[in-house]
Order: sequence, then structure tokens, then C-alpha cells
Amino acid sequence: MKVVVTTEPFNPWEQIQVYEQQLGSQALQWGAVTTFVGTMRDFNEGDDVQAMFLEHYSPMTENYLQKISQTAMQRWDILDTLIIHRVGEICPQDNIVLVAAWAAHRGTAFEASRYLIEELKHHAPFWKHETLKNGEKRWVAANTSGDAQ
Amino acid sequence: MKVVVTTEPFNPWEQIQVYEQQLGSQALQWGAVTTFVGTMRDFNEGDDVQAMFLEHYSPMTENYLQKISQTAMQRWDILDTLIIHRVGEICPQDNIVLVAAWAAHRGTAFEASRYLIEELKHHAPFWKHETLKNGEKRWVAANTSGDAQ
Amino acid sequence: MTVTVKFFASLREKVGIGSVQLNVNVPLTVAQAWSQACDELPLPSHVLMAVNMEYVEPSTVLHDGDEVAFFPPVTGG
Amino acid sequence: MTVTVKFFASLREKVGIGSVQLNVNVPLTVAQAWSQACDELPLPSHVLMAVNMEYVEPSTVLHDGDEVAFFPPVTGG
Repeated sequence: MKVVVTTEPFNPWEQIQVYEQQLGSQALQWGAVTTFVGTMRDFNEGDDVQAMFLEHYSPMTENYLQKISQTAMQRWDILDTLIIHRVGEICPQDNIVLVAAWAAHRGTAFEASRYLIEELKHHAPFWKHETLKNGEKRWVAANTSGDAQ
Repeated sequence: MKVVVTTEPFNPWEQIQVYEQQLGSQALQWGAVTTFVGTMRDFNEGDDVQAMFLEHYSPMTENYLQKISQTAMQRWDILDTLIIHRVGEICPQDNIVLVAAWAAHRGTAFEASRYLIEELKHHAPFWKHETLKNGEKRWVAANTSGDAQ
Repeated sequence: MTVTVKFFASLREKVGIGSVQLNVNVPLTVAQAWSQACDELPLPSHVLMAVNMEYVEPSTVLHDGDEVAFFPPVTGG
Repeated sequence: MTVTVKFFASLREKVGIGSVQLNVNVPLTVAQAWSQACDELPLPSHVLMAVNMEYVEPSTVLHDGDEVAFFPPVTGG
């Protein structure tokens, strides 16, 4: 179980491989990995976005992500979880968040990773501050629902 | 949209990066990627498994995976999908399947990737033939349900 | 007309045939193709079947040149 | 007793304070800490609050040394 909140750009696919290598022989026990990666788009609510600052409340944010990881491990038969979240100055196309869940069964892996990203989106103290291409700056008001569109 | 059925070992995390690079400027349009990776464990139904042969019915298998990819693109607001499936001789810890869905919204990405793996598991013509550590060989009878455990 | 009948995985081992060609003069359903190819062995209820690589029912009627496939429940992924 | 009150994101800009210390002699709820720190500005209904980095309700009673935080709906991920 690992939680990282970082100002550095990260490559989620490389981070998954690094983490899996650390897990070593446990690799023979999982049969399913589900991941979610959120990236920054260059538009939001109809406007062109140039840059973003992601504020957070440390260490409440890290504590909260640890707490939901533990809850996921208790609620489902999960072997491991990994959450990485970017903060600070962010550019379009940068990766913002990675959530991964390792399990013996695919249903468990899907439900746990879905749970982690929904809890993170709705309760982890992060706030997005956008700079639009026209120079305007604004706080993103709220996260959208996780329903399929 | 891409479907690959291959006898060669593959690294799903590298394949995702290669595919994303090919998508190029489309990268600014998606905000969410959900992936599922299935790996071979060294046990099944209480027995130690040494190796596996994955048989398939070409090109019905490839056709079927193309068909469900198209259905996912029509049913949800998906930007792209990638399915890679291994066949032939497989060793424990090898990656068997990768499913990935790119979308603007996380709910869409989750539902589409879940749909793809469930359809693949229940209808794509693949058959697993296990060699146990005790030398016995057997066909896997059926896939388990995708419910969380 | 001529149809090709294929068997996969455990079903291929059970019937002892990988592929066989049937030459018939009358219209033939998928279920009848099974009977002809398998010496009247009953068609197991869990067997899946495809014609020209699309899933079909036992009552589907075959045409000249069709490829019929019979196989057990799938176990990929 | 002394409590630290913090404000984040758009709420910090709205109240014009990042962090302030309150020194009080009487028991204080989270809602009362807001009023003292914000010159009786009404507590907006959508504001979230935490004490010592755990989510709480406005009626939660504070203790000496507590850190209270007020912030708008979160937008991470």
C-alpha cells in the first residue's frame, strides 16, 4: 500500500512497473490489476485552459488517501493499492492522478479502484485553480459525478 | 481502436505508452484512462500450475474483439480502446490480457473497460489448457463471474 | 453442398476430430452437421457453435462453403 | 485556550486570511471559531471543515491546540 502526493511530473505506467517489481514474489498471487489515470485536458467548461495550480492540505490529504486505501483493503480481498497524485503547477496533458488495485479477481480489482477514485474525487482536500488562455484565473467549482456519460 | 492477439510475451504498461504516443494530439482530449491487466497465477482451483497453453479460433477471436470494441465506442463516449491478448505457451506471472479505454470522463472509461473484459471473458473464443506441477494436464472448465469477492 | 466442421479445445479431444468436410445433398442445420460429423453423438447442452465465425443457434441452416465450429465454454482473459 | 484556524483555496481568497490564531477563555465550537475568525460572516452552507485533519460538523467542540480548517468543495483527481 502506497500513497504519494508530489509536485514532480510522473509517468503512471512506469510507476506501476516500479511498484510491481518491489512487490516481487507476491506477483504470483494476483491475477488482476485495474488502474485509473486522470490527465489534464486543455479545455474545461467550454474554455481553453493554459495551466493549472493544484492546491492541497498537507498532511490531511495524504492521511485521507491512506485511510481510503486501508478501507479498500479491509472491504475487498485486495492484495495491494497504489495512489499517486500531482500537486502544484500542472500543464495540459500532464498526469494528475493514478489509482491502482491488485487482486486475485477482476470484480474486486474494479470495485476497489472505482471506490478509491470516487472517494478521492469527492473528499480528498485538493483544489484546482485554472489559468485560461485569455489570462483569466478561476477556481474549479466542483468535481463532476462519476456516472457514465 | 486496436486489437492484438499474439504468441509473444508483452508488457502492458509499455504497450499503453506506445499506443498513447501514436494517438498524439488526441491526448489533450481525454481526461481518463482505465485499464485492466490479467496475469497468470501459479495456482488454480487449489492446484499448483506450471504452464498453460491458450488456444484460440483465429480469426473469430480477433473479429469478436473488434466487434466489442466497436460496440463500446458506440455505446459510450469513448475516445479509443486497446485490447491485447496472449495465446500459445504461457508461464506463471506472464501477462495474459490488457484492456484499456480512453474517455473524457471516468465513469465512461470504467464502464467501457469493464464491458470489454466481461464480454471477452464470456464470449471470445479462447480456451486455457493447464499443465499442473504434478504433471497432470487439464482444460479449465469455465471462467468465474466478474462479481467482487 | 460442402461444409467444413471444426472442433476446438476439450471438444476436439472428446470427438477425436479437429476438422472434417461434409458433402451433403439436402439442406442441413448446425445440429444436423454435428450429428453427421460425430456419428450421432448427442450434442452436449453447454456446447457453443458458430457459422463463418459468428455465434449461431443449433437450428441455423447451413449453406455451401460454410465453416461450422463447435467449442466448449470459453476461458480467456 | 488557543486554536489555529486555516482557510484554503477560494475560501482563503474570500475571507482574506490563510491562517489565524484564536485565544479564547470559553468552550468554542467549529461554527463559533468561523464567526470569530471571519468577523461574523455567515458560514456558507457548502463549506467543508476539519479539526486536526479529520472531517467534522459545525457543532464539534474544540480543544486547546486544535487546528481547524475551512475549505470549499474539493476538486482533485
